[in-house]
Amino acid sequence: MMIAMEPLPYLPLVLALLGAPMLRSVINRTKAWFAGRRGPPLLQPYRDLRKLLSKGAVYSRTTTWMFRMGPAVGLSTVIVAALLVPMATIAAPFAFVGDLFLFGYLLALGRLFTVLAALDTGSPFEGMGANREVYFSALTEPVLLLCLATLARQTDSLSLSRIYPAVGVFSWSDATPLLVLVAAAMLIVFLTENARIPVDDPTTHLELTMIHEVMVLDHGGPDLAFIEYTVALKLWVVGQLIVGIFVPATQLTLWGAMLADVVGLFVLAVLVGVVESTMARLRMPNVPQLLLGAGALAAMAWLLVLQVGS
Amino acid sequence: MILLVSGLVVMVLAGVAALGCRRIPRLAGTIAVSGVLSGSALALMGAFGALTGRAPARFTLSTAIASANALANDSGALAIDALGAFFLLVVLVVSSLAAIYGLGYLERNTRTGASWFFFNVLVASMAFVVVADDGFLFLIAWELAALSSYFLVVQHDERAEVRRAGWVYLVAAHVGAAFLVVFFVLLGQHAGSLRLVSLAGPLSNAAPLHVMFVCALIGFGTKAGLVPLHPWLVEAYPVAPSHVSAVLSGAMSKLGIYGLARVLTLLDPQEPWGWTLIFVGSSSTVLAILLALPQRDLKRSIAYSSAENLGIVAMAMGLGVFALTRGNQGLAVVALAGGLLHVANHAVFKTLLFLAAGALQKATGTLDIERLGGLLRRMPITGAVFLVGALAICALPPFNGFASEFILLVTAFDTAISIPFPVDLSGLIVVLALGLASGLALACFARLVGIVWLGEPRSDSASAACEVGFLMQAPMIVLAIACLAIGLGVPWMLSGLERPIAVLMNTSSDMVGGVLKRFSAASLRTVVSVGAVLFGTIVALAVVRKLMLRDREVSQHVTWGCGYTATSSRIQYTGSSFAEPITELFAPLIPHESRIRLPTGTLPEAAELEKHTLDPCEHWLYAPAFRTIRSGLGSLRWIQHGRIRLYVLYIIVTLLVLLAWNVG
Amino acid sequence: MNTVLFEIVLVVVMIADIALLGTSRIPACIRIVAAQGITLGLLPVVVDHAERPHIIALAAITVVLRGFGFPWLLSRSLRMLGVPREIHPPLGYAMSTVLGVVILGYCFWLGARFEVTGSGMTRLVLPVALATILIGLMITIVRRHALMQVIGYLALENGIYALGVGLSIEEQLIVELGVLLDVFVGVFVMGIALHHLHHEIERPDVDLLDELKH
Amino acid sequence: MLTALFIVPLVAGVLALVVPRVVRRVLMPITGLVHVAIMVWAWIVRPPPELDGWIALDPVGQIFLSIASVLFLATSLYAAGYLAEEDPGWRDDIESPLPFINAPEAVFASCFLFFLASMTVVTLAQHFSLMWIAIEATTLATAPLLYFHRHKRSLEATWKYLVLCSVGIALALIGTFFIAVSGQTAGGHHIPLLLSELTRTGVMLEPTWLHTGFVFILVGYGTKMGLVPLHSWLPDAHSEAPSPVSALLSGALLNCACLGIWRTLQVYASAGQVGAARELLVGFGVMSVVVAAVFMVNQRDYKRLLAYSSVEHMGVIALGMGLGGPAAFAALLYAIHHSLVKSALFLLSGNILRVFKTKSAAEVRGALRTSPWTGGLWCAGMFAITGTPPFGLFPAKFAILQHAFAHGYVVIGIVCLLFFAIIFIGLTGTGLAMAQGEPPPALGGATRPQWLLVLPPAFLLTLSLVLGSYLPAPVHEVLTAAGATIEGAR
Repeated sequence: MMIAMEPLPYLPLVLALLGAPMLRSVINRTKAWFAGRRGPPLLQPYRDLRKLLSKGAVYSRTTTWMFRMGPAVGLSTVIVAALLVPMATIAAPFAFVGDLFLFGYLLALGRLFTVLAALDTGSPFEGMGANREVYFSALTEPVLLLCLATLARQTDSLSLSRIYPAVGVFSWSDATPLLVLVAAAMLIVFLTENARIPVDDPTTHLELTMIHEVMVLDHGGPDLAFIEYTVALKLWVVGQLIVGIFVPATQLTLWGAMLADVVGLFVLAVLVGVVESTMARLRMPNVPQLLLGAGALAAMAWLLVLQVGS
Repeated sequence: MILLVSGLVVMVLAGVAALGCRRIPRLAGTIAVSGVLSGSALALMGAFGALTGRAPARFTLSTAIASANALANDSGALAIDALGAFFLLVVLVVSSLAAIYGLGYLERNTRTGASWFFFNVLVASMAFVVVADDGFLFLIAWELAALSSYFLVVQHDERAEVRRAGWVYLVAAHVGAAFLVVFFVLLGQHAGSLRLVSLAGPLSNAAPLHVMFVCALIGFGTKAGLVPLHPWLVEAYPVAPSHVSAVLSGAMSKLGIYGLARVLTLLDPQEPWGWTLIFVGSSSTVLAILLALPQRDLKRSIAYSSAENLGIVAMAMGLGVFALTRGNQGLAVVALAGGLLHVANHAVFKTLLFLAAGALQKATGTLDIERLGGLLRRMPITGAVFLVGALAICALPPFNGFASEFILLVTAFDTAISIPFPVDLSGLIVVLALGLASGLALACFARLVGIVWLGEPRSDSASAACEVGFLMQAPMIVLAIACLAIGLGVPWMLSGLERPIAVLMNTSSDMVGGVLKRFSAASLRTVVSVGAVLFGTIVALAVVRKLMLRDREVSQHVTWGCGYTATSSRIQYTGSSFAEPITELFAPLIPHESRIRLPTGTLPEAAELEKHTLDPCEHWLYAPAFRTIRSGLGSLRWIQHGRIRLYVLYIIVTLLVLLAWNVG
Repeated sequence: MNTVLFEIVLVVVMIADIALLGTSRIPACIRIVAAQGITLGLLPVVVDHAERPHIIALAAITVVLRGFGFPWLLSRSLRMLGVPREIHPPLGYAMSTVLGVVILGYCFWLGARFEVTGSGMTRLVLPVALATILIGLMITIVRRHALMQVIGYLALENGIYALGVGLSIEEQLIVELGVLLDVFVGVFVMGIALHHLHHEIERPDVDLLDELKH
Repeated sequence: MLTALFIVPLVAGVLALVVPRVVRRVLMPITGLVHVAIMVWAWIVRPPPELDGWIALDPVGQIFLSIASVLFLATSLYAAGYLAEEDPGWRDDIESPLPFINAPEAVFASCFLFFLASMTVVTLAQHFSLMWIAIEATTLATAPLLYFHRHKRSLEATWKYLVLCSVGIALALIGTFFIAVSGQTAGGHHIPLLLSELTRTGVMLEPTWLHTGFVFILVGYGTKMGLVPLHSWLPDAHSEAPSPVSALLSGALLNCACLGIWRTLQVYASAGQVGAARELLVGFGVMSVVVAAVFMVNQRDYKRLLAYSSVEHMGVIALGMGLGGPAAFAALLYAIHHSLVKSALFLLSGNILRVFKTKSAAEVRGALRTSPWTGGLWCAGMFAITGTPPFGLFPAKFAILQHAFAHGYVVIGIVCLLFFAIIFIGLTGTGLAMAQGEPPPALGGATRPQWLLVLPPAFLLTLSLVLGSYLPAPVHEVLTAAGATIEGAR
């Protein structure tokens, strides 16, 4: 498999770049609906981004180039990661054996730079956030790999662009329990990666209880815009990995499948909103338990795959 | 081959010369380093042929050693093939760079003559290990390397912890060598000769293959620092001068892998070995990085991560063994390629990290991360290269660490998919171990970079630090560039590994080359282009950001403290608290001793909590074992009670028993 | 050779062994060893018909040394040391005697395993000589007095002498010379050491010499 | 000319009693030099037997003679320096409150020379009785040497040495008798106790007598050699003797006793009965290694540490002899290197004792700083004695282990390796700590080396290093020939 040269494979990227902030609006609207409020307008995230991008910046005297690099690297990694994820039956622009690992490690790279930027400020709160971030992600990474390994084994393939269309084929007839387990585990990974309840609460106001938000306390202006956009894009990209499991892409037409994918993403956003409205954030010491639970689900899925295979 | 040998001789002679002019430290250093450099150049020229594929060369030293060892029939022979040449390259490149660095590092030391002498002997003997064709010579070179490095480790023997560390190292090296002695004895007995390189073929199944393998694994694994054989390493690496730590970790630990690789060519791989390697490798990987996390000593933390990386190599070899025993040659090629590539990568980034840590130590006088901080401002170059090293060791794209871990992950997935139960489980184990380890490595190095280089200085010595000299910078910069270059040039690197792997698998290099080429085409080339795209995106975004901020107001302020403005450096998050939650989660695996003094009374005094993480293997395995041996031996001490009458009784009883046994 | 005389000599030696084990007073022990020595001095004459003059000469020297020389030396040392008897022997006299008998039994058992051909040997030589040797050694073990150690050693030498003469080894001269040298070294050097010991420890008890251990 | 080998030191020994002090101190090294010269000459011309064949130079004897000769030269040089440093009058003892005085220097010098004479005879003797007498004479010559420092501990050591070695030597005499009898019973005619005769007619020897003789000789000479459990005197004597004497005792005297057993083994081998003897030697060897290890871990006295190490090495030599074949060759090689290294270490321990005034290893720190030469050589010696390459004990040890495994003594090989490791830990743990660290402040800075006290051990260690990597062909030949003597061809 090689690098795609025709325009079609880049379409999902364009969709992602354009539609990602909308996911956050959907989540916010859902939560507002549960709270009985009307919520911000759907285009509010775009407005926020524009506003931030047009501002100047204030930097801490403690910080170095590391702090300034953080948001740019974080955004780049998610954009490049988006280039690896297929949509519907469209293979990703970069599709090759093992691209799923590159996907995971790209997210890790972005995370490291966010963490380092946070530590660069010397602030105790940001240090704490950084600490929690690396702690929880150390536990999610093997879960994500295990989930993908299960799918890979099931589809005998080592590329996201092959796995996902194939998942659509066999999916729900012969491997329902397996897919449910994988999807559940991946949902937890998704929530953790994107710093959502029950792992993290993006809307809290108490620094001591934050993870992601506290890390970016000192950023402002275009840097903060990059970060906000990164968050949105990450929701979209990682969300696709879950939605892809449910969309039987090969049974639909190309455009139908694309549509289903996008709709699926918004359903996922609504689901996130529902979860955030009905659940409380876990206590920090309980988070690892949740993640290990996800690991257990993934392991079960793996064992099922083995059972089938042998 | 003559070139190679003369290169090594030059090295040793330069060492002797350095010892001779020890009264003029600067001259001694210059002589020794130029000896290492010119010797390495000569030796690599000699080895070049082997790496590029001409027939293995042989060279017989002399019959002198042959006669010292009564039985080995071809003692004293040196030979080099592609596998040896690969390791020779790693050893000599690392050592040369470390030597240049050492020249700057030891600048103000006075007692450098002996230090340089041992350094040169160490480098030469490591090279001898790799080119020894005769097991006996191998052992001699092996022990010589251990011995010379011991003297380097204890260079600052006025400190008690250095003496202790050195001794632990010595004991570990000796015990490891004892297992190798058993291995070679059995090899000699069953193969009829001690040839390592120019052997006739793998040993038949009549030999006690499993016993031999276990002996070799323990012996070589000790040098590599695989868990549970690692405790010496975390003692010795930190206390050694940093250029020596770099050589120990970057070059010497690889000799353990070299040994294991040789063993796989000498003995027919068996499936249980795959399990052993996977098990040892995965537990090394996870446990070592877990232990690296809470360390306060920067070099100790890096040392633990050395054990982690060698564990990764062991897992790669384990997968290779599985693929070989199942006859899946293609998979074996890729697994071993991943392993060898990781050997080279680890040599590059671990050397880099140790050198940078040494620069830090020289600039600040401490390695305690709780006393460092804010150094990126003060030592921009060293900080940047340390960051590169950290990125590489966390296996983040597009650096070299990612390349090898990527290959390994693909192999593991492939194993899990294509090889039937129960071997496919091994693939899963590798995936899980690598996943967990890379997450933990990220945490570990985020902590090291963040606490040491970023934020505000935590002590006066840290705030007074300034950048080190060019002699120390240059090798680090070279290594940092190598991290990126290997990461982006992986497909071409792999084609260089073709012949070493062919030797390792005892097959033709065409087959290996074909497999590697297909693998490169299927994924590695694309990985590289993604890396390039990533690089481009980052640059583009940075430029965009710069352009946007160009005409706007950019101001400086103190860090936002949530309203608290009187911040000081003491308020920062500490390294210990950064590590605490994770170590707490894995508490059953990590023993610790804590001392707590709670506030009591109406006017409580200051409360105190002290917590030390201990090494589980040391704490639960070696310490009790040594205690048992010690007390067991101690309980026999009454034998020598000082009573002469009973001494006579010993003689009589011996006599009577022997008479009765002999005559009756 | 006169077998009856030969055996009588051996029996006397044997009795002396047991007596040595059962005696507490050191002067008496000295006398017993002396008597044993004199008896043994007769052995070459009994065995060899006294045809060769140097044998007679050696026998005479043996008698003089073992019967009178060494006992005199030992008595002198004893006077110097000043403690004429064994105090608290590690093994009581009764038990020592029993032990002596056990050793004799062992030696007879052992002796029976050897094929005795050659000239001039009775079946008694080997067991009795061995028993004397072992009992001499036993005395160094079950007695604490420094002088008793020397006496034990002397008994050991008596046993060796008996063995050497009784087995009538070809190079008889060597045997005699060897045994003499041995006994000389033992008694003289030990005597000198005893002399120094007297200055270093308060009583001649070898168990006080236990500073060097482990 | 062979006779001169022991006449020269004998005469010199007598002379030492009468000449003035200055001459006496020079006399010892000169005698050593002459002795080495004759020894080298003997390597070149291979002199014929003398005194009716009672004295001859065969390969085994030649090896042990060379060891003794070289060691004597080194230790006599050292002794000259040592005596010059010794305080002649009453002085305070380091371990007890009582003061002590040295024995007269004349006695020391002449006994030292007599010691060489007697050892030379041991190595040359072809007749069992002569060899026995010579070994006895070594005891006689060494007892006054042990009691050079006249304090209670050295007296105790001397007493134990005397009693135990006398018992041992007496047992060896009995063994010699038994061997004589075994030759006597063979068809009515006597086989003389000459080695050549006995090995020629070995098959005619009566087995029961021979076996018993061997047991007695093994226990007897084994006591002198220091095999466990007969070794009890050895740590005391070696640690309490003056350092040059310890060096010679450990390096040369133990070998002489070993030679006694070797000779008997030769007879045994020619009788084709060597099997049982081998088992005994292997057993003693392993026991020695094990028990020595017990005392080398946590040993507080560094001279005792070295002494126990001698017990261990004698055990290894016994093991090698017991295994036979190439292991016998290795055992001889091992004996050579052990002698060189151990003597060097004892000499160095004398230097350390002189500087630090204590035998407690825990109180010695920073020898590398107070006396760099002694400290450096001490470290090198520690590694040499534990069989670390490139020193010569390593190949020998390797070969012995190789044969232990090859001959099915797998368990024994493993036990040995385990205890070698324990010994390594005990020895280096104590020994290296003495060289490293900061010296006690009372000692002040580095002192200028006293060359007479540093060069001899340096020479011995260098010799071991050189022989470890390069064994000249003639030596190899002689070693091979010597190793073959206990092969038991028939």
